[in-house]
Amino acid sequence: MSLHPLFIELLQVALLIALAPAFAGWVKIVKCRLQGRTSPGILQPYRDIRRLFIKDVVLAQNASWIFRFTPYLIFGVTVLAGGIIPLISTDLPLADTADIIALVMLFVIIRFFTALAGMDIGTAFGGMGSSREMMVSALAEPAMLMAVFTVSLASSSTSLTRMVVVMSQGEFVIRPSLAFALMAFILVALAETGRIPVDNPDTHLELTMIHEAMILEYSGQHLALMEWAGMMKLTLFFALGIAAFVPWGIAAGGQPLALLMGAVLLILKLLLGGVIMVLIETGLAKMRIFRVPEYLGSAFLLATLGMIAFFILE
Amino acid sequence: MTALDITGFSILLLLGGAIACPLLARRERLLIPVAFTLAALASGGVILSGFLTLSQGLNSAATIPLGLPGLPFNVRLDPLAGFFLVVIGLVSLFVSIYSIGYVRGYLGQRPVTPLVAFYLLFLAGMLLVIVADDAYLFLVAWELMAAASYFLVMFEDERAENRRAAFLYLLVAHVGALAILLAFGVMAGVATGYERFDGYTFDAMRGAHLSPGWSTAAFFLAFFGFAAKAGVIPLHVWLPEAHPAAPSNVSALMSGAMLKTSIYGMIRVGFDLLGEFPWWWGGIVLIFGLLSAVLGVLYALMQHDLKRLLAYHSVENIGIILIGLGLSMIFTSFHFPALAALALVAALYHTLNHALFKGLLFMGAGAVIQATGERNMEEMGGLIHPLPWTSALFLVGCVSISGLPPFNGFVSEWLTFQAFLLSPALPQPLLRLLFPLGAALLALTGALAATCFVKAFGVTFLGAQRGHRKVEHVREVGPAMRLGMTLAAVSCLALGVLPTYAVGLLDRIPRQLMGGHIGAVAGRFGWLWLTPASAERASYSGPLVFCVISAVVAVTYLLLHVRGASIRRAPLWDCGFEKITPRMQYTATAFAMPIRRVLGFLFDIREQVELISPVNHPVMADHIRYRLRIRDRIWGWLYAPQAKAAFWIARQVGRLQQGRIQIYLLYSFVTLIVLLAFLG
Amino acid sequence: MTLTLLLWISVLVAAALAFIGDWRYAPEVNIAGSALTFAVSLALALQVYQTGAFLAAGDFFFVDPFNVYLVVLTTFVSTTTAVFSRRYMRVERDHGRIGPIRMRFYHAMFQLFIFAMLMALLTNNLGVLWISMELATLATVLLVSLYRTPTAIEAAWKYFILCGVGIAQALFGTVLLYFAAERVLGEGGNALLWTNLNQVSGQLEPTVLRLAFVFLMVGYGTKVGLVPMHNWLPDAHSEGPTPISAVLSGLLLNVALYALVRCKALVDGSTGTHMAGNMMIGFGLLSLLVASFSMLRQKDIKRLFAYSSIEHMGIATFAFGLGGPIATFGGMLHMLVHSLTKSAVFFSVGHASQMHGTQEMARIRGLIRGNPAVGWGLLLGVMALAGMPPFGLFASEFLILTATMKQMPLLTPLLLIGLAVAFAGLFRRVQPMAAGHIPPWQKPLAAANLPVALHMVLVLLLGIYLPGFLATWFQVAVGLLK
Amino acid sequence: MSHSLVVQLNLLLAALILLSSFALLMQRRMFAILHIFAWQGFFLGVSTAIIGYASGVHHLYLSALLTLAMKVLLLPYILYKLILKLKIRREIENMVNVPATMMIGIALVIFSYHLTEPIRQLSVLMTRATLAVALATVMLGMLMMVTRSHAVSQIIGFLAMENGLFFAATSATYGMPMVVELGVALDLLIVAFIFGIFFFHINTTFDSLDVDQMAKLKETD
Repeated sequence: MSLHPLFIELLQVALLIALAPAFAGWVKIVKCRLQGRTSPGILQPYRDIRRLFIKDVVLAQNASWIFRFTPYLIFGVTVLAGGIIPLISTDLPLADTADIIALVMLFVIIRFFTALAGMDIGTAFGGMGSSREMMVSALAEPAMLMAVFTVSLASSSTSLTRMVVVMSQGEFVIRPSLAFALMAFILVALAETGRIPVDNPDTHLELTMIHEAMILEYSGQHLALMEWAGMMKLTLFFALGIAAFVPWGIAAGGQPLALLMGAVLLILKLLLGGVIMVLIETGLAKMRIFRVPEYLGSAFLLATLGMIAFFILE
Repeated sequence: MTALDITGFSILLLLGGAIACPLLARRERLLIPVAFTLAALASGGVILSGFLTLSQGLNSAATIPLGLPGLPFNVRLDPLAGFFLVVIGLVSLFVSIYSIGYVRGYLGQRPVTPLVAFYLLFLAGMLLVIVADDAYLFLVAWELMAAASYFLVMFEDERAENRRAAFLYLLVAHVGALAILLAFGVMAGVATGYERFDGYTFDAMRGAHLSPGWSTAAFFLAFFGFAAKAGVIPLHVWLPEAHPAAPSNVSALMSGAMLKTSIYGMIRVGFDLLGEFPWWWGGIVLIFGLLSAVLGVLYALMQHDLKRLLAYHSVENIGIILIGLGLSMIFTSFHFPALAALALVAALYHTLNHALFKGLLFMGAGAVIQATGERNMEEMGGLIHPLPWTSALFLVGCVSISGLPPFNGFVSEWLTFQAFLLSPALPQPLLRLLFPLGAALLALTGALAATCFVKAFGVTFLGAQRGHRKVEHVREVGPAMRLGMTLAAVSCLALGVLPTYAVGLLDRIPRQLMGGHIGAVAGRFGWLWLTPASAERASYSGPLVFCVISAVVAVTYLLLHVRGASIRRAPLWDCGFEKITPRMQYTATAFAMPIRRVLGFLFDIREQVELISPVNHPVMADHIRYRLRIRDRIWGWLYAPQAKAAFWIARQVGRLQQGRIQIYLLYSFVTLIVLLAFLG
Repeated sequence: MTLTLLLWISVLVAAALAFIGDWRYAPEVNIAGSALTFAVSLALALQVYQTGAFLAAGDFFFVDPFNVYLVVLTTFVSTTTAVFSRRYMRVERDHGRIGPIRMRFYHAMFQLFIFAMLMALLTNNLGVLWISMELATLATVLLVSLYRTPTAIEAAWKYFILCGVGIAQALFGTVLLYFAAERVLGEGGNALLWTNLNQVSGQLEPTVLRLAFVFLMVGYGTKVGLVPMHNWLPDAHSEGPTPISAVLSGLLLNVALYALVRCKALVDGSTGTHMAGNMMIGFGLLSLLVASFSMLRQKDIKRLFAYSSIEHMGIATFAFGLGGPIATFGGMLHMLVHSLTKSAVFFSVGHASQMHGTQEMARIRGLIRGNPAVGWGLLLGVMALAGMPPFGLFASEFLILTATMKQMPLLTPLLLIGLAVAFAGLFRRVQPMAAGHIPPWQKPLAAANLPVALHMVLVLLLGIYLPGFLATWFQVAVGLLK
Repeated sequence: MSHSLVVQLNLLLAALILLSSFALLMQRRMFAILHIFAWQGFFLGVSTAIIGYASGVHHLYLSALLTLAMKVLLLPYILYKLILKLKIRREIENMVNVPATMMIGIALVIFSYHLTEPIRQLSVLMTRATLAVALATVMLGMLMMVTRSHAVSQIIGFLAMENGLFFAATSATYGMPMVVELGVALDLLIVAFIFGIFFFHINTTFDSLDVDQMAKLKETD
């Protein structure tokens, strides 16, 4: 017997919403371990979110509707993205809603409105955050697209499900192009999700923060939504990487067993991925804002190399 | 009454109106609504006829017994023309409605009759360009359009910089027109060898078979001319001058509609009149497209005059359209009709979209300027509170032009990407390698555009008032202006949410031009999925994106407000910083600083910081003076030298005539002797 | 019959005005005379339209489509100019710039000048053509120096001497032509008749004709204002009274070009080569370029438009030199619309300079606000001159440029440069004059708007609709000149 | 009078005309210039008459008379009067270096000989040889106008050109048709009238007839 696609869809989205904080917590734990601190435990993010939901919203006086609308929009967009990327199965009704390029643009919506919200409350921090965020994204965009493009060459398609199918069903081949693309993707993903070395998620040190600077004035439910959406976004980037580069295990149809299998594998991959990211983060130091272009430039270079490799070697 | 009749009738209506305008010069309060309603009606007719032509794939021609002997005015409507009629019609419809309110703002300041008259004339000119079917009528219409818009740009003629802008604009336009003229000359010459006049009809040119050399000459002459009008870098210099100078409704029309006529010209000449061409033509078009796109958006990012910024974005978007065109030409020359069709549809769709959102943005800018009397963004801020409508509609424009789903800008850019990603099909390995880089540049452009409009919207409408002017006296603009903008915004959203229908219509044009077409709509619920090439290749569903997002937003909102969450207003926290003032906000210049730092080498930047201290010691400085001047390098590289050269030659020529009559006699004497010696 | 009447009218009116030229109603008489000639010329045109080309007064006069349209043009422009000069000269008299005697002289000479040009156009005898050209020059020389200012006298002197010398060279050319003709047609008067010459042009001695054409080219070219024999033109145009500038560049240049074209037809017919044509192409192109670049540095408004006349004459010469049906057609059209436009522009210019009491462009400002008719007239006129559609000059330039593209594509860049620079030169000067605020020194003025309006409407019409009879005439004329 | 004699006479007169135009080119003093010009006119008239007699083209007599009347009597007289009136009797004008002008003049003569060579081949008239002289006279007249900066001498140069033209007409074609001849004469009259007026104006405005000071209208700065 096989589950109805719509049900799978809901299941996946629910899974994402539920697990995202846990994943964030896992990342924190690993990081603490590596830095020799005691961790607050994997459930800490849940507690934070609950606390924020209970609290009232304190709005800055000149905050406009944009500032209030943004959290909901961001949450909505993230959920949609969660419905598109195949996490546990490729048999998703929403999967065809957007191919990988459209998906990238969905993430741009998030950034666009976060930046607007940052400027809405007219502080120096907000403006600074928005300005830097937009620059980083502007430079990250081409690299991202190149990586995506290289991957899509293999399956001659930009639809994610198609990519997954082609890679996991087809016989396994070593693709140097994908290796390059993966490296590029990781670099870009770090930048896009605001991790070290581009941004530091857990600092309020004025001069280094980008993302935090934009959401500085948020509080209560709004902040909760923002944080939650942020965690989901982090998870989704991993999911994207998994779907694009190591899709093995993602179920093709709706058999419960396969789905379960897929879910388990997904969680394992996420845990592993988290560790890798933490290793990178702790290994590197936060770089000056004007070093970022070189960093993203190298990402672009890698992606281009990947593509050239595809045309030359494969 | 056929589509062609409707169009002709609308054009006559506009011309008649233009001629009749002076009659109402005494009663301008009456003239404005009458004239612009007329314009709106005419636009409506044009949209109708264009739509009919496009949807039914009509191809009807007629001749008007005017013009040169043996060369009456030929007009024709085919799907291509129909589409551009729709584009121009839509923009002019919205802008005309908007103008009813906008132009009233000038009453009491200066006579608006010329503005109205030339506005109507301008519209008529653009429409004539589209329906013209022979070189002569085409050029007459083309220059009519240029002349009318020249007077419109010069409307506020007491400002010297406006006059300069208008002059520059007309000069570039005229030189371009001459180039186009020569292009037609080449084609007509081959058609009938200059013994008769009827070689100038487009039919004759279609029939003519040019040698490669001649056709190359023809195409690039035409391309130069049209590019000059479209503002393709490096021929763009007039554009950022002229658009700000013109009244905003006119800039909306110029940027939204007029630039498109040159795209039309390129397609008409390239695909229709010439037909077959080598791939490198497309390559060159593509390169210019990429150049304009990237540089355009970068220059835009450096502006702090709202309308200048928008003007540079027109350069960028024209670039994106050219990218589509170039791709389509390349695919055509390698005989991939389906891929060529995809690229062409992408270009055309972006043409339509740019017309709408750029029209919307310029209308919004006009509203802001009229409300605040200010063009410099550094003086604005916090306008979202007094201008709720305008700001919301402007935001729609920003989102659309930044290419964010589910709005229309995204769809066309996405189609262009798809066209890029289909390059592996090409036989040319080099092209296969280079195309993705082009795609990357396009991505960069998109991201920078988003950046630029975060800046534009954020600095203009968000935060707190920066300048010295008070926000209090700013009032929301009138209903007519709001209606015009709203209609534009709605159509932006509609074209983004339901692209399949539009694309299905556009698909007829490649069918007409190159016989190829894309399987735009596939499978069950076809209208839901936009699938260029094939369903598993790539797909996008505007409706779903829109519905899901809005659904989730609604649900979360409701969930969170079942128990009425109390919202408390409080002063800014700002990390506990106490005395925060509006002057501490990021300005437009500050916002663009990172990009300026990273990509500064592309500009001609003069930046100087001055520490002013009573006891001249930098540490004791009590305030800082900061000067920044950013120039378009291209002016210095291309235009200034030309002007210098011209005046140098003029000086040398002047020496011929130094006043003494004996010398003059000597000239004629020497001329005689020389001629006798060599020819006698 | 009508033809002789035509000539007599202008002579008699000239004679009459010589006596009553300072009478209050002298301007009206002047207008009436010109209008009468215009009416008669229309009758003549009708005759040609019905019966085609014909000889008159024995074979002394020859009327064909080529010259009849120039005749109508001449009489028409002279009429409108007379209308304009009524207002203009009144203002001049009120400013005390000219007295009664000179007024008489002015009116008489105006009509004499018209007569001379009509004679030159209508005569069949190349010798008489030469004489009337000289007469036309002499009639205008003293009009140029009418104001007696040092610069006016200087300009008139240069005009007198340079054109005198030029015309003398033309006479030598005519003598050689006669010499060549005599050997074919035998001794006597009819050896100089263009009709006869044209019939036997094949048998005329090429070597002699080549020699002759050089002289004719330099001679009549001086009067057309071709570079480098053009130096008299800007001076004469800028210093004379504006009505005279209008007719000089509107009509006289045309007549000179007409003479040149007639001779060219003969010479190329005889030599069988394209030597005359090439020579005209060279001179035309040189004039176009030099004139357009000179425009960039002008300060005096009338000088500016004088150079633009040189430029346009250059284009027309170029077109005739190019030959071929479309180019020649374009050349004729160009002569027609240019003289209409240019005279209209000079009317506006005249009023503009009267309003500001100077011809210095830097001091002429805010015309549209000050006097909309004059301002718009100037601006639209300049647009037409710059070759913007829908005005007629665009039609001719369209034909000429496209024809060039086919026949001599390598020359098109030069043409392009010339036209573009001329465009810039005109606009960067005229735009600030038309636009902007009214300067304090500007004086209100009752302008004569009818002529300008009439001309501009005609130019506009010719741009979008070329009447059939005119077209057929041009076609026939093209046939004649082949 | 035998045919050859006529030809020789004609040639002699041609030589004299050429000589006179060279003299005009060299001569500094006003009155002298005037006289030479009158002489040139005289030679021209005589030669015209002779040709008329020899060729039996009788309207040439008339044109000879015209020439004598105008170029020998009328124009010199007018100029004479003007010079007296305007008190420029003593005028000695400075000229660009004379030997050079000389050389150029000779070069021009040779050039015009070379030019008229083909015509001489074609022509059957007994006067064909003199065409070169006629052309040379025209050119020397122009040269004179170029080199002189005095209004009067410029005018005389101009008139000398006219002489050359006239001579060309007679020697190439036994004179133009009568109507043309008359017309030319008429024009010449008007010319005389006009330069008369001009001398007055120039003299009153610039209080000298030196045209060098009439160089205000120019493009150089």
